[in-house]
Amino acid sequence: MGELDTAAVLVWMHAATAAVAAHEAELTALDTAIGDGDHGTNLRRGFAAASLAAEDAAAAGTDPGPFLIAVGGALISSVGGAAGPLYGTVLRTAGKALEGPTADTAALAVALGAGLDALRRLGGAEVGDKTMVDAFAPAVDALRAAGDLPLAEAARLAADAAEEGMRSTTPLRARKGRASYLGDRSIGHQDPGATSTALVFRALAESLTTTVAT
Amino acid sequence: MGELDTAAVLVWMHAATAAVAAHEAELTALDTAIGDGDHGTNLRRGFAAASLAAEDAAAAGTDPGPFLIAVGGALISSVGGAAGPLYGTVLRTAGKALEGPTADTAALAVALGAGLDALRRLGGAEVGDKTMVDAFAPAVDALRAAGDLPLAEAARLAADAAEEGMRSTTPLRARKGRASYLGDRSIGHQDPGATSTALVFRALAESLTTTVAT
Amino acid sequence: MKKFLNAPETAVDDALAGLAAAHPELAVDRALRVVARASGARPGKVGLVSGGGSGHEPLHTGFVGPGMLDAACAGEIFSSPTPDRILAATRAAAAGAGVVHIVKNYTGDNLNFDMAAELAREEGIEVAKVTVADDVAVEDAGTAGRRGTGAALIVEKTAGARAEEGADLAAVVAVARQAAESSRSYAVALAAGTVPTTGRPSFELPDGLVESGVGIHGEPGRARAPLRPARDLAAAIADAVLADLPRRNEPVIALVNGLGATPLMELYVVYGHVAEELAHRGIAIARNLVGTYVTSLDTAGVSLTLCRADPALLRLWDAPVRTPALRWG
Amino acid sequence: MKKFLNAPETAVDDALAGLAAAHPELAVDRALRVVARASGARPGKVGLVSGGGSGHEPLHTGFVGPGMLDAACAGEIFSSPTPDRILAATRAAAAGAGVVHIVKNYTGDNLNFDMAAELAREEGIEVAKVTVADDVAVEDAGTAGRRGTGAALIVEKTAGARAEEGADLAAVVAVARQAAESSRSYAVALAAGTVPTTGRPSFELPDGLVESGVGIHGEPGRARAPLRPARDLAAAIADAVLADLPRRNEPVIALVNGLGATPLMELYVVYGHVAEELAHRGIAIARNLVGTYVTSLDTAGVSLTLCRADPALLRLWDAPVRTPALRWG
Ligand SMILES: Nc1ncnc2c1ncn2[C@@H]1O[C@H](COP(=O)(O)OP(=O)(O)O)[C@@H](O)[C@H]1O
Ligand SMILES: Nc1ncnc2c1ncn2[C@@H]1O[C@H](COP(=O)(O)OP(=O)(O)O)[C@@H](O)[C@H]1O
Ligand SMILES: [Mg+2]
Ligand SMILES: [Mg+2]
Ligand SMILES: [Mg+2]
Ligand SMILES: [Mg+2]
Repeated sequence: MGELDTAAVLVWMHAATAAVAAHEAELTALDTAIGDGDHGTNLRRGFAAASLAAEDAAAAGTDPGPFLIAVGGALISSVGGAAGPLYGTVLRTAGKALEGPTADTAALAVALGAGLDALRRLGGAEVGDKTMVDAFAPAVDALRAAGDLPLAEAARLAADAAEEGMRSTTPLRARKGRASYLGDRSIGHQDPGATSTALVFRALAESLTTTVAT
Repeated sequence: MGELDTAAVLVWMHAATAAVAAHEAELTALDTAIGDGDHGTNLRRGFAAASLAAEDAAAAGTDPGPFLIAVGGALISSVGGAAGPLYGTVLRTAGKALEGPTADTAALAVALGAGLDALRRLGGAEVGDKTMVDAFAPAVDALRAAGDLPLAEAARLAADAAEEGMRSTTPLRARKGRASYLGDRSIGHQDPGATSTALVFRALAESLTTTVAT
Repeated sequence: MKKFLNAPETAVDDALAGLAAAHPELAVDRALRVVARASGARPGKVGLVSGGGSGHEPLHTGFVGPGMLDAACAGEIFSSPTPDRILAATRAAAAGAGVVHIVKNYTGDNLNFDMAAELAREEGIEVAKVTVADDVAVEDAGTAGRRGTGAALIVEKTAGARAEEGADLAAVVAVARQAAESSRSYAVALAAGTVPTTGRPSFELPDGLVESGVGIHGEPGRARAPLRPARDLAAAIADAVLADLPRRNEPVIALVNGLGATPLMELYVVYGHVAEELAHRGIAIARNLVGTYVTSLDTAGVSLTLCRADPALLRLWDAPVRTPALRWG
Repeated sequence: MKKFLNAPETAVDDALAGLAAAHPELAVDRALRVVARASGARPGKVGLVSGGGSGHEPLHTGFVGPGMLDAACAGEIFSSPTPDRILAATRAAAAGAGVVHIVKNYTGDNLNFDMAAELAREEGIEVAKVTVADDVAVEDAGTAGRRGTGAALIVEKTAGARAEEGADLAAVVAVARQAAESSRSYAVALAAGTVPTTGRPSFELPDGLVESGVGIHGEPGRARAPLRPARDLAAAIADAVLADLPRRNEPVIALVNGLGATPLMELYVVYGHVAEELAHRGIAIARNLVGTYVTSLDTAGVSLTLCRADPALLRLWDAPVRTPALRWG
């Protein structure tokens, strides 16, 4: 049963960066429909900076906890908009909850659970408000439920749950973030932040398949 | 051999007003191509005002000379742009050259010849510069050459000459007026002012056919 | 897309370079995208800082100068600047008497400004936040709340004047809050602007339709409506603003504002009808401003902001101001 | 066509109504379309009058006020006003010391202003004419001559300041001529504006092309060229202006001007590159103005005007001005 070490987190961050860059146009198109058309650009820029911070942290032999804190900080100081502080705070809070050189499924569930709590506190959004919380919360639930499964498998379940949560945003009426300005006209569009959250969880699952021996 | 009296000039002005209004879009389209797209609007507005002034003058029993002076003044104070002062000055000058209650072909040729001279002085344009002079000058020449023909027939020849002059502007490179800004790009477009001048001469010819007994 | 830019990615930096070249009275930190007064912070004066996504020029960078902001911070187009940059602007404005953050109410702006305020406080700078939330086109309950738009100008102008005359932090905040709470706005667009990185208009608006209740980030509006004569549009806009304007017996400051690509001729047409409309309802316009101040890239559109103003606020509105985009007195 | 108007025919009048409502310091004669200072002509001061077709706002009506024009006269869109109206503006500006007509060089404007001057002289008003002909995009020999564009602002500002300080007619004319003769302009457009009565853009410009050397009446330009980065366009524009700018060893006043639908962000991008370009050539920019001042309806475009300015002209440029569209000092 593999554990998440700094090398694995680095691969995850690179995978997330690549995924966000590959889906930049799609994220921006979703944000153009119900927001201001910058989510893809914001995240591509932010994850590129976060990747650099991640490499520095990895090179310095940092443990996963402080590593995520550094990466979260890089996101905060390079994304801008709503997504920067939200994603950055999630990773910083998760990092603070991680101790030691590795984390198993249960530890990751606890850390990302803490991140989710911080996200909900900071943004005030709950499940059903058509935000990244709609993808994040089910993913954390899945991780928690998979507490004794191997990490890679648990991450796959989490990614599946995040994607399902992402798709669940389409029929919703937005109550938080920029899409809330549209009222009923936000219905029928998938939330960009939930979409990028699903990408990040899928990146975790895929990176673990390659990096974590089972 | 008919002569031009005040009633006939009034019919001419109404005919010119109608012709300009009917061709407003065409005149404006020509002016859009090589000018600023207002020649049709300018002339429709101006001739509408000139028609009112003409009715007043006719009602007051004014002779053709002072009648044309009044109409020219109305054009000057209602057209704006280049065409207003030019057309207005032509009519005012022509009016000053007309004496008595009627004018025959020769008298009209003299009057419009004086108008043409004033037009050339005021605008500085000569034949070939791609302006209304290109239609006006041949029309006056035709009137002069027809000095002993009946007025209606002479006017038809003048209108034919004006239209030929109008068409002759197409291959020219503009040297005066707004079209001159285009340099070589003015080539291939018919001059709007020459076009409206041809309309005014055709209106004269057609109004004389109906009003002047031969 | 056709714009006078070098590349979508360099638009903000290139515009700041031009601003710096044109205005030696401003200190432009091009790395941090912070614009401050070149004269520095005046010791003992309350500092005023605003900022937000770019694409709204002259807001906020064009409002830095005596009588208005001390520093402004420019984010990417339509994206709030990050906390470190807002912190830098806050430092530039801090002169011992505290700093006011004037924040347009968007999730991103709130979060980034709040984080910056936290960092500034850790450095011993007292920071107070005033939120601008004037756009009546959006709901105000259980959501992100009303958007901040044109009222930012009125808040920055009046609070800036109060700070300039030496008032303390609480007094400056009080004026800023009064102006913010007394202001409401509504905007309509004839054509959406184009975010350079996407290269296409934020929304497509068929001929003959207007987008009613648009935001300043290309957010689509409340509804699409047929294009009507300016008189009717102005009346509808005034209706929308007035429906939610505080009902005090005070005259208003009226701002008729172009969204970026609307000629002044049209803005004056709209202003004329707004003035008629308010006259019919017995509301006096004590001051007006007609022009292009709070924009949304090259959006063809117009917004109306009304602010109920007592004599104190009017006095501050009239006070001298010397900035690139607003100067009088 | 989408505009905030009631009808194409009422656009000019409705905009003047809005101007009148917004600016009680102006006396707007809506029948004659003459805008004058409400305070009336100051006895003994030389009067400054300009005007021309509408669609160039804020030029000229927005430049009426202390330190600039005494009266402006608005024609139909893109059509010079008629002599009787120019005469009315001339009367409004006449205060015993003569009146200067500042006329942009177009056949129609020249003819109508000349006729008005003639009528004014018959009434005993001394009238001098200063022609503004700054647009280097057009030939200057054997034709209608160079068009008058952005330099009108500089002429009106400097001559207005000279008149305000009590100079006599000859001295005001001398300043106006100096400013006019020292100025050159060039404009490029990304998209043509739409004359309301025609309802369609004055010319169609395919994607990826700019119209180089456009006028301010939707006149097509010298040539079509591929859209290039702002840096290259700015260099080409500066080249065009400098090729014909008087070669005196004086710094310049630089005006980077939007043609009506160009956002300020883009104007600053262009200004930054113009400033670089002039620095490379060792030409100092003593003063600058970046904004939307001399427009062509909703044309997306930019013009550059450079004016060689000696210390005397710079002093007049700096002098206080209080008009709707230009105020400082
Ligand atoms: N209050 C909030 N809580 C949680 N997520 C939010 C909140 N507001 C916005 N978001 C998320 O942020 C996404 C938009 O991010 P982005 O486009 O980068 O920021 P901005 O809205 O500032 O342009 C939304 O799709 C949504 O998922
Ligand atoms: N100097 C001139 N002499 C004679 N005719 C001229 C001159 N300048 C312009 N015109 C005529 O005026 C016409 C344009 O008139 P109009 O569009 O009403 O005025 P503007 O050019 O002021 O918009 C041209 O087509 C041309 O025939
Ligand atoms: Mg966004
Ligand atoms: Mg014309
Ligand atoms: Mg954004
Ligand atoms: Mg014209």
